[in-house]
Amino acid sequence: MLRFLGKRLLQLIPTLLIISMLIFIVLDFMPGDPVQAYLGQGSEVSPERQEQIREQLGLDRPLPIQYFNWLGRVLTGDLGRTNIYNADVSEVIFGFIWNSFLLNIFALIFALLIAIPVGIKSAVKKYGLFDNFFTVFSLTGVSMPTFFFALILIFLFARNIEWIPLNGMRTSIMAVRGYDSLWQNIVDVGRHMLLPVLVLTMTSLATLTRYTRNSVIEVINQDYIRTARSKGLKEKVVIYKHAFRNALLPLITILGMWVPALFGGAILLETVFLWPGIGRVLLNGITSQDLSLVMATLVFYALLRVIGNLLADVSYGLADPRVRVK
Amino acid sequence: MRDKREPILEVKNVKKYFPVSAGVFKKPLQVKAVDDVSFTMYKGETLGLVGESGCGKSTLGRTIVRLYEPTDGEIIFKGNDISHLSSHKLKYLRQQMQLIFQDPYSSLNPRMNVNSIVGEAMLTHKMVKKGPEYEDRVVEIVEKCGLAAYHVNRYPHQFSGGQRQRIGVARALALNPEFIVADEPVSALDVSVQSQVLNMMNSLKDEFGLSYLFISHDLSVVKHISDRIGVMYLGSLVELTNKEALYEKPLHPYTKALLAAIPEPDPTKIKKMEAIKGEIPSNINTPSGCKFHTRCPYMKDICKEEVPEFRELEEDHFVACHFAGEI
Amino acid sequence: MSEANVDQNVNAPRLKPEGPWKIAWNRFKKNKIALVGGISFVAIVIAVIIIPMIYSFNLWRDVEGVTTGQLVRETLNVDLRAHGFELENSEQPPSRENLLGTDRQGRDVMFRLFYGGRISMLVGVLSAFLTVTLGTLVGGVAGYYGGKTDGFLMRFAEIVQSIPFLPMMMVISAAMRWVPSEQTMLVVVFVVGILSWPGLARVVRGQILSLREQEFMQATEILGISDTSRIGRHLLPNVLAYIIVSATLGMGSAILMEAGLSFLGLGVTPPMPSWGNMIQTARNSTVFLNYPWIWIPPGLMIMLTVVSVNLLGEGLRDAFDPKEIR
Amino acid sequence: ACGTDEDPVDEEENGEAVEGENGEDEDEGDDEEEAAHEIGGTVMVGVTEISGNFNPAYYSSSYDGYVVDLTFQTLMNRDIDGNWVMEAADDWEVNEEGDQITFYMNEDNYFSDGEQVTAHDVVWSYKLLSDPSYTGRYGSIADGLLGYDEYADGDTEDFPGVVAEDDFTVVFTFQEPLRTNIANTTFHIMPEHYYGEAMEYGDTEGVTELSTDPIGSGPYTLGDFAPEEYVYLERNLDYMYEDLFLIEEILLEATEMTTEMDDLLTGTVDLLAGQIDPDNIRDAEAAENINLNSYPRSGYGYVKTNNEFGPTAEKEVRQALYYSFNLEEFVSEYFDGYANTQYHPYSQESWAVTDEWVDSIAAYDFDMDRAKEILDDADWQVGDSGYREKDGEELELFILTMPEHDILETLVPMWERDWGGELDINLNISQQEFNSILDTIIYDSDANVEEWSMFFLATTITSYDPHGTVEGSFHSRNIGSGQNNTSRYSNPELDEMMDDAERIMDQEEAIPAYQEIGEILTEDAAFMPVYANTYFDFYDEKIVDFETHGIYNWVAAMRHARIEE
Amino acid sequence: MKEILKVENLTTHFFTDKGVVRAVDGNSFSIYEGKTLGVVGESGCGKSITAMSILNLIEKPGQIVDGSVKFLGEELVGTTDKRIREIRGNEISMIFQEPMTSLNPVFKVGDQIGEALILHRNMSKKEAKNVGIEMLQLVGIPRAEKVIDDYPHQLSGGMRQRVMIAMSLACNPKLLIADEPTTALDVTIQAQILSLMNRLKTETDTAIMMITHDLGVVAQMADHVLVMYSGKIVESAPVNELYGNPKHPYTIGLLKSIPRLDETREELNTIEGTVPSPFELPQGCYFEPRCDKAMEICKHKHPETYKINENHTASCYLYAEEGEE
Ligand SMILES: Nc1ncnc2c1ncn2[C@@H]1O[C@H](COP(=O)(O)OP(=O)(O)OP(=O)(O)O)[C@@H](O)[C@H]1O
Ligand SMILES: Nc1ncnc2c1ncn2[C@@H]1O[C@H](COP(=O)(O)OP(=O)(O)OP(=O)(O)O)[C@@H](O)[C@H]1O
Ligand SMILES: [Mg+2]
Ligand SMILES: [Mg+2]
Repeated sequence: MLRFLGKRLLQLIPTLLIISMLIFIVLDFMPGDPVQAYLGQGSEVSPERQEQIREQLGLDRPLPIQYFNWLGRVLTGDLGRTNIYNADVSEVIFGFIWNSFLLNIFALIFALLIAIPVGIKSAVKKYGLFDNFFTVFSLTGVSMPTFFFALILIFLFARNIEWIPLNGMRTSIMAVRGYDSLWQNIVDVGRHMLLPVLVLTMTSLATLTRYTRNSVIEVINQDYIRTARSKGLKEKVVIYKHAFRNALLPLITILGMWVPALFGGAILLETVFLWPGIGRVLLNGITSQDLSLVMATLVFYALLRVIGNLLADVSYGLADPRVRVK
Repeated sequence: MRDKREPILEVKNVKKYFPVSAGVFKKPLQVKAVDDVSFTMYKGETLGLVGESGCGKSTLGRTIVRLYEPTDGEIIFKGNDISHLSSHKLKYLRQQMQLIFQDPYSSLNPRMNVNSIVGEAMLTHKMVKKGPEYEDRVVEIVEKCGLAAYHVNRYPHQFSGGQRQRIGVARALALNPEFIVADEPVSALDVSVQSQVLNMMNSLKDEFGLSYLFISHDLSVVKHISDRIGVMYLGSLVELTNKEALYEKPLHPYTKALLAAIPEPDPTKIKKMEAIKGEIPSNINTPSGCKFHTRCPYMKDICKEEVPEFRELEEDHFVACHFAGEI
Repeated sequence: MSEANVDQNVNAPRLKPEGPWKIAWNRFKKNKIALVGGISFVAIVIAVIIIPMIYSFNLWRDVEGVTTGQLVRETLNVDLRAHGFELENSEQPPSRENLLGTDRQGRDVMFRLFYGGRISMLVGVLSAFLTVTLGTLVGGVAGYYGGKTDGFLMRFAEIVQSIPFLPMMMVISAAMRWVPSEQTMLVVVFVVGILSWPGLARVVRGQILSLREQEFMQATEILGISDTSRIGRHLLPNVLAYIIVSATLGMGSAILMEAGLSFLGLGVTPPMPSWGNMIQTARNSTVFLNYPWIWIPPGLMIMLTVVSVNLLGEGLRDAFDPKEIR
Repeated sequence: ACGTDEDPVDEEENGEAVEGENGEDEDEGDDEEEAAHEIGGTVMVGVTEISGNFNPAYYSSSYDGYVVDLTFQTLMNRDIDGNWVMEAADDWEVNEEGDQITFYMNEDNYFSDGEQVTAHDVVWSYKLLSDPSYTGRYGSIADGLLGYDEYADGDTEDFPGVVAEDDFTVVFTFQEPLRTNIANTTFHIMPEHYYGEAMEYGDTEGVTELSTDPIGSGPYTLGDFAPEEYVYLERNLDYMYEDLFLIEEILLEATEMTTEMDDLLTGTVDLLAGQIDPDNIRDAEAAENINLNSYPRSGYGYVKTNNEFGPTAEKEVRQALYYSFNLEEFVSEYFDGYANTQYHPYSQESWAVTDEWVDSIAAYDFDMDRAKEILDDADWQVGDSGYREKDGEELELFILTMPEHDILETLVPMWERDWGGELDINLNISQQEFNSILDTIIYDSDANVEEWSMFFLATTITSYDPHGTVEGSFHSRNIGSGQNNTSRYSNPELDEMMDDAERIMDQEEAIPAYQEIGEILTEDAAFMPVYANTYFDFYDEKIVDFETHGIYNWVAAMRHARIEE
Repeated sequence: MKEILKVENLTTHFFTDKGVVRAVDGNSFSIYEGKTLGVVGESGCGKSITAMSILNLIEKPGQIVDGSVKFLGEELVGTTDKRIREIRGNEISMIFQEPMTSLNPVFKVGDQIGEALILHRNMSKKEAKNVGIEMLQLVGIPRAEKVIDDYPHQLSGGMRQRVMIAMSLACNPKLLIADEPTTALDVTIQAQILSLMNRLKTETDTAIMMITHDLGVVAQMADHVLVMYSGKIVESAPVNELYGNPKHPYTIGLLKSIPRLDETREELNTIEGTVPSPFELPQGCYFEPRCDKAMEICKHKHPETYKINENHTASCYLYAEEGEE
């Protein structure tokens, strides 16, 4: 097991290297002058001074050198400094990641809690009313741009229901003055999470239900399900024990790719709902050309994806004795 | 009588190993699918090849038609060594040697009609030009194989398993080959259809002067169709002789076991059935010495150490067993 | 001769020689839901082509001294400016003249909706095309040649797949901002294309690998059939179904992606309308709350289109199900 | 919507600005009068960005600027009428030659960490700006000081430009006696003991990192900060003026454009500054508990032409374009009347701008016939191509525009209608991202001279002194890559006039000089200001005594604002 | 002889998009204690569906539309789910054709064997495991204590089929339905499994329903044989009689068409044509189009089942006079 993990982790290195290199190259194509971006729009800094700054920031070197400098720093744990937040990139990223996690974890939990039973039920009663309803539901779900859904919700709730905040993560003034109790804190954040989590859950739900359904259907036709039935097991046991354990396997793989995708998809929602998450950091970084920030954020997303896949592989290995790793 | 027979194919010490990866840092292992097989086939005969699943029958057949390049050894077809022909020269060989496949479902391209399936190769080899002559030729072959002329415009899914197998035979025959490897052509068919195909193959053999290498795991079928029969075990040929001798006087203990295991369709002859214990060992780490020693009821010490020679014990009766004839 | 014909016909049972494509089509025709998807998709395509033309025709018809030739030319070649730019007529609610009202520049929303539809659909089609081309090429080469080529290409595909999708799209789009507005559409196409191909490449490769295992592919080798014919006549037609399905479904997701990017201001940029950037106008509280006719219709159109495309795709997938034509 | 001229709010604001009185004593008098008020209340301000660089020497976004302005002090400040009022300084004087300014600082002034504010802190702050390793954007504040070049190049650690004569007396010495020097003495005072800790001569890296815990002597201290969410400022109890900045808590909250009006109307925020959207304005006006401040923008949207290359190098062409540019239509339709046209380069709040002058200068009122006539006279005739030609050259304009720009989306069709359709000019409109436009016209302008004819941008002017506005944009020494004379306007006569005008120490005396400069630029059609729109601050009626204008923003207005529940 | 199972007029249809498939078409037969009933027939003739109908394992779109299945006198068709579950795996158990896919890959062999024991015999997990080991030993698996903790993929096909048998025998069923238990196995392994089943039959007195398409296997194993064609039983006879004196033309053709070890024939007899598609069944006797003894009546009306003698029946008009029923 450890060796397997070690090997997989080793394999991640070239992937991450190449991805970071690609990102670096792409960022170099960004129009505009990074020094100007660094100084901020409309600054009146003399050209000579700008050259000095360029030198100080190492931007005068050829691209490969810049990349290796960056890499060298990253390896020592220094992700550089961001200009817009004027802080260490790592600090900024870690500050925001948790907010994104908060949103995504809840969405994921809710989505799974709903998707799995619904998916199973749809699969068992294939083409029934229930199944058809959720087929239409998930079809609409995957066809609806998340941000549009979010906007529609805001549109409906704006000025109508007061206790549902339209954006932000908490009531600032309460946060500033300190919550009376943890409970109050939770309620406040919970209220703010209502809409974004709803949107995220709905969109993930659509896909996950479909996946669960299809993978259960696939499994239900297997011979060993017939075997289980012929033993006299209750249908519930057949489905939830025998079928679901097997249907879980493809689901694990999907989740490994899904979680990172969820994070990526949440960028749009974080923008619409003003959720202080990593996606907004990225967007801010892009608009203000804060290269080290963008670079680090992207690498974070890539890492998430790669680790997601790794975790999927590992849990797949744990769940499926056929590929079980020792 | 032996000298009158004209050899068409000689297989000399052919080996076919497949590398299988064992892990990144480990030495790659080898599947010894075919391990040192030698025999000769004569013109106009049908040589049956039997053995249990995974013993290398298909691999041997495919190596002979040069779908695989042998790892070692020689394949001499009509006096020419074809074991390492370049792909260009192989094209010429293709006209003379053909293969019939086991699975009537996956062996036909579902998106082509019979006309193309049967005729395509004739065009590739420029045997005919597209036109009426070509159409006629396809119809002719198809009819020979027991299908009707109106079948040529149909697609494989519109046929039953037996009919599909006929299409497969027609495809092979279209190139007018002399030698055909039939890799379990009837295993996937129902009994009532199986006999149809076997009969057809037999009659075509006479009509076209074909030689068959007929692979099967069903001893009854092999016995029916073959002149001589080879028995394979774990990549090697353990016994080879004409069918009468094989059934009446098998020399190798494995052959005996095999014969004993066949349930005969005759309730008056109830067999004891359990002839040998155990299962075929892995063909990656093959047993030392005689490969059959792990299951052989007559096993002696020498069997563990020494590989028995594949020798002609009696006229036309080859066997690889230290104690052949004694047991 | 005629006798022979008659004879054959008598012998020939009812079974007509139906090719696999024909079968797929018959199956598709029977699938009501898919048919609805297909029809509504075609209707949308026709609408986005025709409706702007009607506008153009109406506009030019009233112009004095327009010759018939000119009228036809201008009708066919819709000019983005044909929407009637009337400042004094801005932000009008839906009315008889402007069925969906006007936007801030006094342009007819309906016209822009369908003209923008052209862009969005085109983005979808072209991205799907690019994705499919790349995916098929890479997957095909990897699957067909196998060995080192396969290893290398699949590793590469894996890396591209590990690239965080939306974030990277955002960055690339941002990096390509120097492209003039009329062509930003192509940027989106490019970005979606170069990031989405690995999924298809893997499928195509898997298909080809499994096809190569199929005995009919080995038969072609035994028959000495040339490489080109093996690929063109035996392999491709058998993966084509997957490719068509994946192109269809890919189109749906490309439309969604265009919308997302444009919403963030990183996709198609105004004045060139697209459904995405039309929704973006909702990021102004006036438009959002007071002029919903500007931003809700494009959202609905996206949904309608993507639902249609997905229905179509799923219908095609079922229709092409190889189990049926074996 | 109604015409600009009739807008009553506008008139009033302008009037006040002119009527304002001078003198520092005034302020104190006011304060005494209002001393009855107590510190208290909370204001929640909606902003669209909260990033978190609160270091006066390094921040770059205007939102960070709010926090810096509220947490740091300067030696002196402008009041709403543009007059100097004392902050950290008690008094100041300028020497005879006009190249030296001395400040006498208040001796009872403390930073929020309890340390005293001294002259050394001021000196240190300027040394930071002048340090060879300084990478911030405020270097130009110090670059007129004596010895700046040597110090900034790392030649010497001696900086005679700013010296602490004793603990509470600081002397600024400038290279030249210029009127504009005074404005450069008002950089935020940063505590040396805090920021200086992290710095050595030639190594300012440590200072850049001190950005989220600002320590200053301003009226507020940073209470809490959550990036992308809010900044919370609390009244600094040690702030030297107890009777100013009476609002106890200021909370800057992130808002999203989609919902900011909703936030205001539901009371999630109390103040939205700098609004321009006519619909929002109507909504706010209709709301019961919302008050509005409105004022003309200090700054304008403008079109600049390439005065060095192409047809626009020709004055007649520029004038013709100007005459055929229907500014009135645009302003009244696009801004629903919440904007003005303007035919001079200055801020409407600048002291150089007087009503009589504005009325007197030439206006390019829309006149298509006139435009055609000018072109005809200048020999630009409609040729075979259907476009105007001269000497075989087509009258072709390469216009740089930006995507997603509401205003351009309205302007471009107008140009196409009037310049393209009526004047028969071949318009080549290309869209580029904001940054690439800046590349073309500023950062890499020398290489791109021949790539463009005109572009549209907007500017905000934060200074009462008109000099910076015209010098940067029209002095020929500022032509070149990275420089601000983007229209590449070169007029030696005008250069000289500007240099002379900067040396006039007295504002009143300088007025005619700048008015003349403005007139020349307008006559030359050196560029085309398009609109100067009206800005609105929407705020909850609980905020009283809240007065703002173009240069005196809501932050400055906090000085006198109070909460009345 | 005790009649364990009595099946009468069992009819199972599949209602598909293309039409109704009469997978089992009104069949009747009985199974007796300690005896083996062999069921032969070509692919798709309804052998498996018959078996599954007995245990009510038919799923949509299939449905038992008629007939009765009496297990020790108790009607199983239409009984409650609960009751049928009590019978499944307990009193009637089943082995399937594909040992490779019939075991759940994610559970240990022991757990899968034990499941039925825990369910039907109320054993604890530990007891179930011990019984499991015993059962594995019974079916001749060496090192049963170890194998009990293996996953199916760690076993070879023959071993898996043994596990399946162990599993089905765990609760001591009165009837064991074996649906082609050896088709996927090699001859030598098949021989092992068949002899195992024979041994178990004699040891436990279990009745066996042995489904196969291999006439050899039936001959070796069965006491009584049913021959099925296109969903119908066409002939039913004791094994010796069937092989010695086949009556139905299909049975006759079938027996003649198989190559045999003990005789050499130049040419095999064939039954021309192919099995009719379930959607285009002939109006009369389903075998009529392939039958060389077909009469006019065969085209129009499906034959009744005619008695040849006490235990031997055939559905063919050739025997219409001989028997009545
Ligand atoms: N391409 C290959 N790569 C690796 N191993 C292979 C390959 N082809 C065959 N083998 C292995 O070689 C051995 C012999 O296979 P082969 O297909 O020749 O057996 P067979 O006798 O035809 O069996 P069957 O009766 O199942 O068709 C098997 O163990 C198989 O796993
Ligand atoms: N789920 C289903 N839907 C439709 N038809 C079905 C279904 N399952 C079985 N059938 C049909 O029922 C008939 C009998 O099938 P069954 O599985 O009993 O055949 P079998 O005799 O067991 O064949 P084999 O020897 O191939 O196992 C076949 O014609 C088959 O097509
Ligand atoms: Mg084989
Ligand atoms: Mg079956």
